[in-house]
Amino acid sequence: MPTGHRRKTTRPRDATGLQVYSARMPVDVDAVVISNTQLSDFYNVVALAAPDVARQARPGQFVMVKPDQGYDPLLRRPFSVFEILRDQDGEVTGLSLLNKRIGVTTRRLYDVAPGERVQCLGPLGQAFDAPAADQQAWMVAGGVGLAPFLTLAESLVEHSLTTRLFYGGRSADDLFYLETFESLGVTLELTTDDGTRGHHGLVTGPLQRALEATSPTTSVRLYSCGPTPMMRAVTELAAAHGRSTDVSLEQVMGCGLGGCYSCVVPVTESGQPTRFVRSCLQGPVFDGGRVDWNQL
Amino acid sequence: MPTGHRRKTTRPRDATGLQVYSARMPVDVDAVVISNTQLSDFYNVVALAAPDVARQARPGQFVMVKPDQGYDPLLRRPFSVFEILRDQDGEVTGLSLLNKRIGVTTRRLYDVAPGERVQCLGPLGQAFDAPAADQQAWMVAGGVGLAPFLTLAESLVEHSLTTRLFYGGRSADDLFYLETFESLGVTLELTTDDGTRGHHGLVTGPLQRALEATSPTTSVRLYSCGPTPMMRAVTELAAAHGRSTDVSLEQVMGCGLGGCYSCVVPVTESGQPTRFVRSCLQGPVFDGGRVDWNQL
Amino acid sequence: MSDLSVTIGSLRLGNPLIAASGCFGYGVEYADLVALDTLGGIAVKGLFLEEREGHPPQRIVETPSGMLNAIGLQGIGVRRFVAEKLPELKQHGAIVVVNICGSTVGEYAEIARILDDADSVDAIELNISCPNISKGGMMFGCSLDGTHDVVAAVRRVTDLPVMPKLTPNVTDVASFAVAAEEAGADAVSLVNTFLATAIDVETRRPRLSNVLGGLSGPAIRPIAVRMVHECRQAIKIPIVGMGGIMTAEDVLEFMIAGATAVQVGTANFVDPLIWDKLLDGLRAYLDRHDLPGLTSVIGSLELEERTAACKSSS
Amino acid sequence: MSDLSVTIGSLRLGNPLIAASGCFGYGVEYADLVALDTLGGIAVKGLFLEEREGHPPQRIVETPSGMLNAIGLQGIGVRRFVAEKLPELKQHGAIVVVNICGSTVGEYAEIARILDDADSVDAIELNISCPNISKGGMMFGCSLDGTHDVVAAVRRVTDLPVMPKLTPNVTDVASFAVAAEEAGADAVSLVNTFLATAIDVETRRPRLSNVLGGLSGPAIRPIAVRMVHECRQAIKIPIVGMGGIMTAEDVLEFMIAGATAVQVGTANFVDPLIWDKLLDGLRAYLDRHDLPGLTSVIGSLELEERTAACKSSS
Ligand SMILES: Cc1cc2nc3c(=O)[nH]c(=O)nc-3n(C[C@H](O)[C@H](O)[C@H](O)COP(=O)(O)OP(=O)(O)OC[C@H]3O[C@@H](n4cnc5c(N)ncnc54)[C@H](O)[C@@H]3O)c2cc1C
Ligand SMILES: Cc1cc2nc3c(=O)[nH]c(=O)nc-3n(C[C@H](O)[C@H](O)[C@H](O)COP(=O)(O)OP(=O)(O)OC[C@H]3O[C@@H](n4cnc5c(N)ncnc54)[C@H](O)[C@@H]3O)c2cc1C
Ligand SMILES: Cc1cc2nc3c(=O)[nH]c(=O)nc-3n(C[C@H](O)[C@H](O)[C@H](O)COP(=O)(O)O)c2cc1C
Ligand SMILES: Cc1cc2nc3c(=O)[nH]c(=O)nc-3n(C[C@H](O)[C@H](O)[C@H](O)COP(=O)(O)O)c2cc1C
Ligand code: FES
Ligand code: FES
Repeated sequence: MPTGHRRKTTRPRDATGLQVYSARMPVDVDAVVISNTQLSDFYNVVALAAPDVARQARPGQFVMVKPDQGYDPLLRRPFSVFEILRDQDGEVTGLSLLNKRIGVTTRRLYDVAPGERVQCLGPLGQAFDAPAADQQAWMVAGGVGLAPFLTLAESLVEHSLTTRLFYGGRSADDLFYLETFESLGVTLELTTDDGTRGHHGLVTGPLQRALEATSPTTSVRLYSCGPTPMMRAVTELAAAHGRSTDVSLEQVMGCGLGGCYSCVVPVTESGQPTRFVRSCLQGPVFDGGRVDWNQL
Repeated sequence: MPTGHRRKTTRPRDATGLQVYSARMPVDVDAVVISNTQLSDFYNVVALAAPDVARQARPGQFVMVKPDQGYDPLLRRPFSVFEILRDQDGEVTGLSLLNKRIGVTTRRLYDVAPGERVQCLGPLGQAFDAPAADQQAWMVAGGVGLAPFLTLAESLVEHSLTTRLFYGGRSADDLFYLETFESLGVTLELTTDDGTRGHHGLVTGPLQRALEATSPTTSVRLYSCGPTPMMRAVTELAAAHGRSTDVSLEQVMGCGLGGCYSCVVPVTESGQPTRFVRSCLQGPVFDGGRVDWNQL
Repeated sequence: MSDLSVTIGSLRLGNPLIAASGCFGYGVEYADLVALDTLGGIAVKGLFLEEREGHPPQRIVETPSGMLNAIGLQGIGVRRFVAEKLPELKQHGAIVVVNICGSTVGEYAEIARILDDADSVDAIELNISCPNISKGGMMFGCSLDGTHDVVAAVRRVTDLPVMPKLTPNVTDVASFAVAAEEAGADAVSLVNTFLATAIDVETRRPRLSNVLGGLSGPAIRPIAVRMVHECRQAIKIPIVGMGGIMTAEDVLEFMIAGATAVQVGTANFVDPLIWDKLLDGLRAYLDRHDLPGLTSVIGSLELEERTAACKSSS
Repeated sequence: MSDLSVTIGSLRLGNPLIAASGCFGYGVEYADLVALDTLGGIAVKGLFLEEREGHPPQRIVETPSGMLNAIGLQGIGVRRFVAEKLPELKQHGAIVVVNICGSTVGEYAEIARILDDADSVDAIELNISCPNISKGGMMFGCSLDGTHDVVAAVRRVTDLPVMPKLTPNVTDVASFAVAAEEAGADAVSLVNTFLATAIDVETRRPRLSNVLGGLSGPAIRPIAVRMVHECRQAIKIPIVGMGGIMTAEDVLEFMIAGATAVQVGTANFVDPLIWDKLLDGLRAYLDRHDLPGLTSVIGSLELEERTAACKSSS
């Protein structure tokens, strides 16, 4: 059984000797890997038995993960919460990560075997703001940027909002979980760099057409996650149509808790000089219009 | 398939493109773990698919092993070749290690799963000298010091010599492979620290009695491996009865190939001053009478 | 029972574990996760007199068993710290060590005066060793006179325990410890990070926006322990040791080498709940060795001359 | 095709990979395993004039991503080396860099004279930076005058390429590079190991018989790369860089920082068959970046001033 290290030794303990904690406090779990599903040569989904983390997580939040003991690699890595896992009775049993292999830790997670353990701290950071009741919600994902949108889609659909997913990948093999989104009632707009599925080209293509086709009186809220140039383009495109965009930024993070100041994002308020704010505390979700993209 | 990195790029290659190498040259194999048999809370046997190493290994030689990628832990660790593994047809398929969990790497090897890979370089070092045709062979093992003696016993029995194994452990649970040795025709003298099996006390007890009971005209060759104080005691006890002892020393080894000079053993020749000689090249097997035990 | 308390000058710490400066924010960030009063103390993020922007990202790079940082001392300035963070820290019962940095000797003194006036500060750590800023910081820490002058100037304006933090980027760290002691320091802390860099070979650009950064983490521990050992032999005032502490054994290694207390930095990023684990480990050690308290461990390294009888070699 | 050759003064190396001194024995130990003529060169184990016993075990300790060594320069002395090992090395076609160490300036010169007479030595590396011996070694390497004097004395007795090996245990390594250049060195190599120690907390004894040892391995790489970068800006003669090289990318990091060649030490313990892998990695890099040869990589670090528009902080 994964053991959740709870915060604060001074907190009261319940009869079982476990500490009682209030909701929405990050916990650190030595989580057992339930399964590892390799989706392609680069992508996989790792399911972790971390119910205490999963129960608290809201769409857009992240966890800090360390699959290996030892000091090389040393630091944890940030990952979006991809799915909340439940058993037949609907009880939360854990969460999954959508992992893209690009370096040491993501390679390790790509190869992780069921039964192994992954240290998992969370949930952390700010969630996406929910749209207003009368707003449409458009999600714009590039590659592994899909990760935060499955839980977001679920919560949007719960509130029965009109939701669309603009989703771009390298090729047809690089687009995942399409049926899952469709079964939630999400309208898909797919693009691939090589044209093997959906529109040929960048995800901003269909997005632009959709923005142009939508009446300015229809209220739309945009959410974007993917490569930085994509998020910038989405933000600028949306702004040109009078829409604002939540972006989920992928800054390098040393601690995830506000301790190291490594993860800063340059943010501008109207007229104010740029300030560096910590993405792990004030993000990873930012109003794209406030990000000083030239400094990022 | 494990790939054997062969020596010398200038060596000729055979038709398959693999390099041809002569016998008894160490090779480095990224060996697949065939099985991991946990014998107790501290001991296990790891079988490695490293036929190219195994085929060349002689009793007393060792391999340098690294189970983990990454730089922590950094260096390989030395292990005796415990068993040579063969298939039904008698073809060599690999080797096994008798592992005792005492630190980072041995803990990793204790937990290693079949299918994982372990880098394995060998065989290295000097083998035990074979006894003369008319000699009895007595092996004296303490704990994990049993490791080099299974292959030695096999080769002794091949030459149908009278062989005995004096073998001491903490308790009955700490004595392994007894039936294997017995089925080879080895006479066992067991001791345990707690008296739960065999003689109560140290392995030197029965050894002393056996030395006393053996006529000086019977030629006996002793082999010893275990904790340093034990090997010293065996050497001194044997010397008191006019016998010499091969000891297999466990110096810390950085490279196993003579490159680093970390593994030195203080050795004295009669009358000569002590010299530090490299255990990985001139050992790990030494004539116990030549070891300067005070300096070790 | 096992007594983990230690004393640095007039300051008594419940245990020797201090959160290292720059690795625990202003402390308040961790208040929900860690009971701040269970720590020996908290060295808050380095403060200048004024607010500072710091360096643009990328600010950290992971390296083998270590990390480079070039944060550039982004910070809210000492006055906002005193107004906004200090009260909350004290409310949590934290022992607060304020790490300060100046571009001039006068700036150090001015910050120290503000902290002295603030009343609830427990100690001042003088960051004369930050490798990430062009003016101040290591400029003083790499000069014996600079070290002496900063310590002496701060000493004149406050009775708070003053602890200069030494840089490891020098030939003879013990001479700097001596200079600090002579100038009136109550303790020295060491080490700050090692000046280092990393290059992205594909782009042939430095990985850090600031080009150079400071190396911390377990990679540097053996060097840091050596430096504590050297300083222990050179000075009488207490040493606060740090550099790569990850386990209770690492804490003990520094203490046996001569440190009275330690700071834990990078490890807190890897495991923010490390504190209880370290304390448990220290208690277990005292039990195992049948020691009444941690103070008996300080500087207990046994150096025994081993005579080498070997005369020739092979 | 991709040209891996590099030139250090009058010495042309087929590739930039030199086996680091003390990490490859006298080279002959590896002759069965590695084709010695495929290496750029071999820096043999440090030699004094006379045979030396070295320190008693324990001589090495593993540390996070690194290792400490205190071998104490056990060795056969220069004359036996010339008589017993050099012919075999040359027979294998090896480029031989002889690493030498002395207790006095005169001893360095005397060894150099013997090597000069030996005829088949390709270069001399002056170990003025060994942290493991009480006399000589780092004594010279930590003094600008000492560095200058040793180099100048050896320069007078030989025309062989002379390359002092600098210690990282100094405040300003570049000033030592300058001293070496001024004294007539053909190149400098850096870094030797970092003075460090490790303590067994259960026994409270040093883990090394010599108490102090030298830290090598990937742990130190970011510091070593920084030092190469600093020296590149201070001197014109070639730099041979080292410290923690484990992969072709690490080789390139040193070369981009300014090294003309590199040495590989600790990695050879981990993987004695590393050489072909490194060479393959270098060739792949040249192909990937469409470069004709490695020399274009040397010192190619792009330093671009990034302007920080941020004025305040949060
Ligand atoms: C809030 C947040 C959520 C994230 N969610 C996910 C997710 O759900 N799934 C997923 O696969 N990834 C996600 N990421 C990215 C993920 O954290 C990185 O891919 C991971 O840290 C890489 O670790 P590594 O050890 O594999 O790579 P390393 O070996 O550390 O690095 C490999 C290379 O990639 C570069 N690199 C590493 N991290 C980053 C980064 N964040 N930005 C730019 N370059 C980088 C390094 O500089 C290096 O060149 C998220 C990041 C953040 C900040
Ligand atoms: C030729 C030879 C053959 C060996 N054969 C076997 C074998 O068949 N099976 C087996 O289980 N072990 C064998 N050993 C011992 C084995 O190499 C060590 O147990 C192993 O290196 C420990 O690695 P670790 O990473 O687990 O321990 P570490 O984490 O490196 O060390 C743990 C603790 O043990 C100490 N230590 C480590 N190695 C030694 C050593 N060699 N001597 C004394 N103290 C040490 C360390 O100083 C430390 O305190 C052999 C050693 C040699 C030299
Ligand atoms: C991200 C980061 C920021 C740091 N900021 C400061 C600082 O503001 N002031 C200071 O004196 N030291 C600072 N340091 C140095 C640490 O306090 C500590 O001396 C160093 O990291 C070594 O300890 P460690 O290996 O436990 O991290 C910083 C270190 C890191 C990693
Ligand atoms: C076991 C060992 C022995 C060494 N002996 C010498 C030596 O004799 N002379 C020398 O100049 N450097 C010696 N060194 C230093 C190495 O040559 C090299 O400078 C250092 O290890 C850093 O490189 P690395 O990290 O690749 O090992 C030795 C290093 C090790 C690990
Ligand atoms: S990741 Fe450390 S402050 Fe944000
Ligand atoms: S282990 Fe390196 S010389 Fe023996």
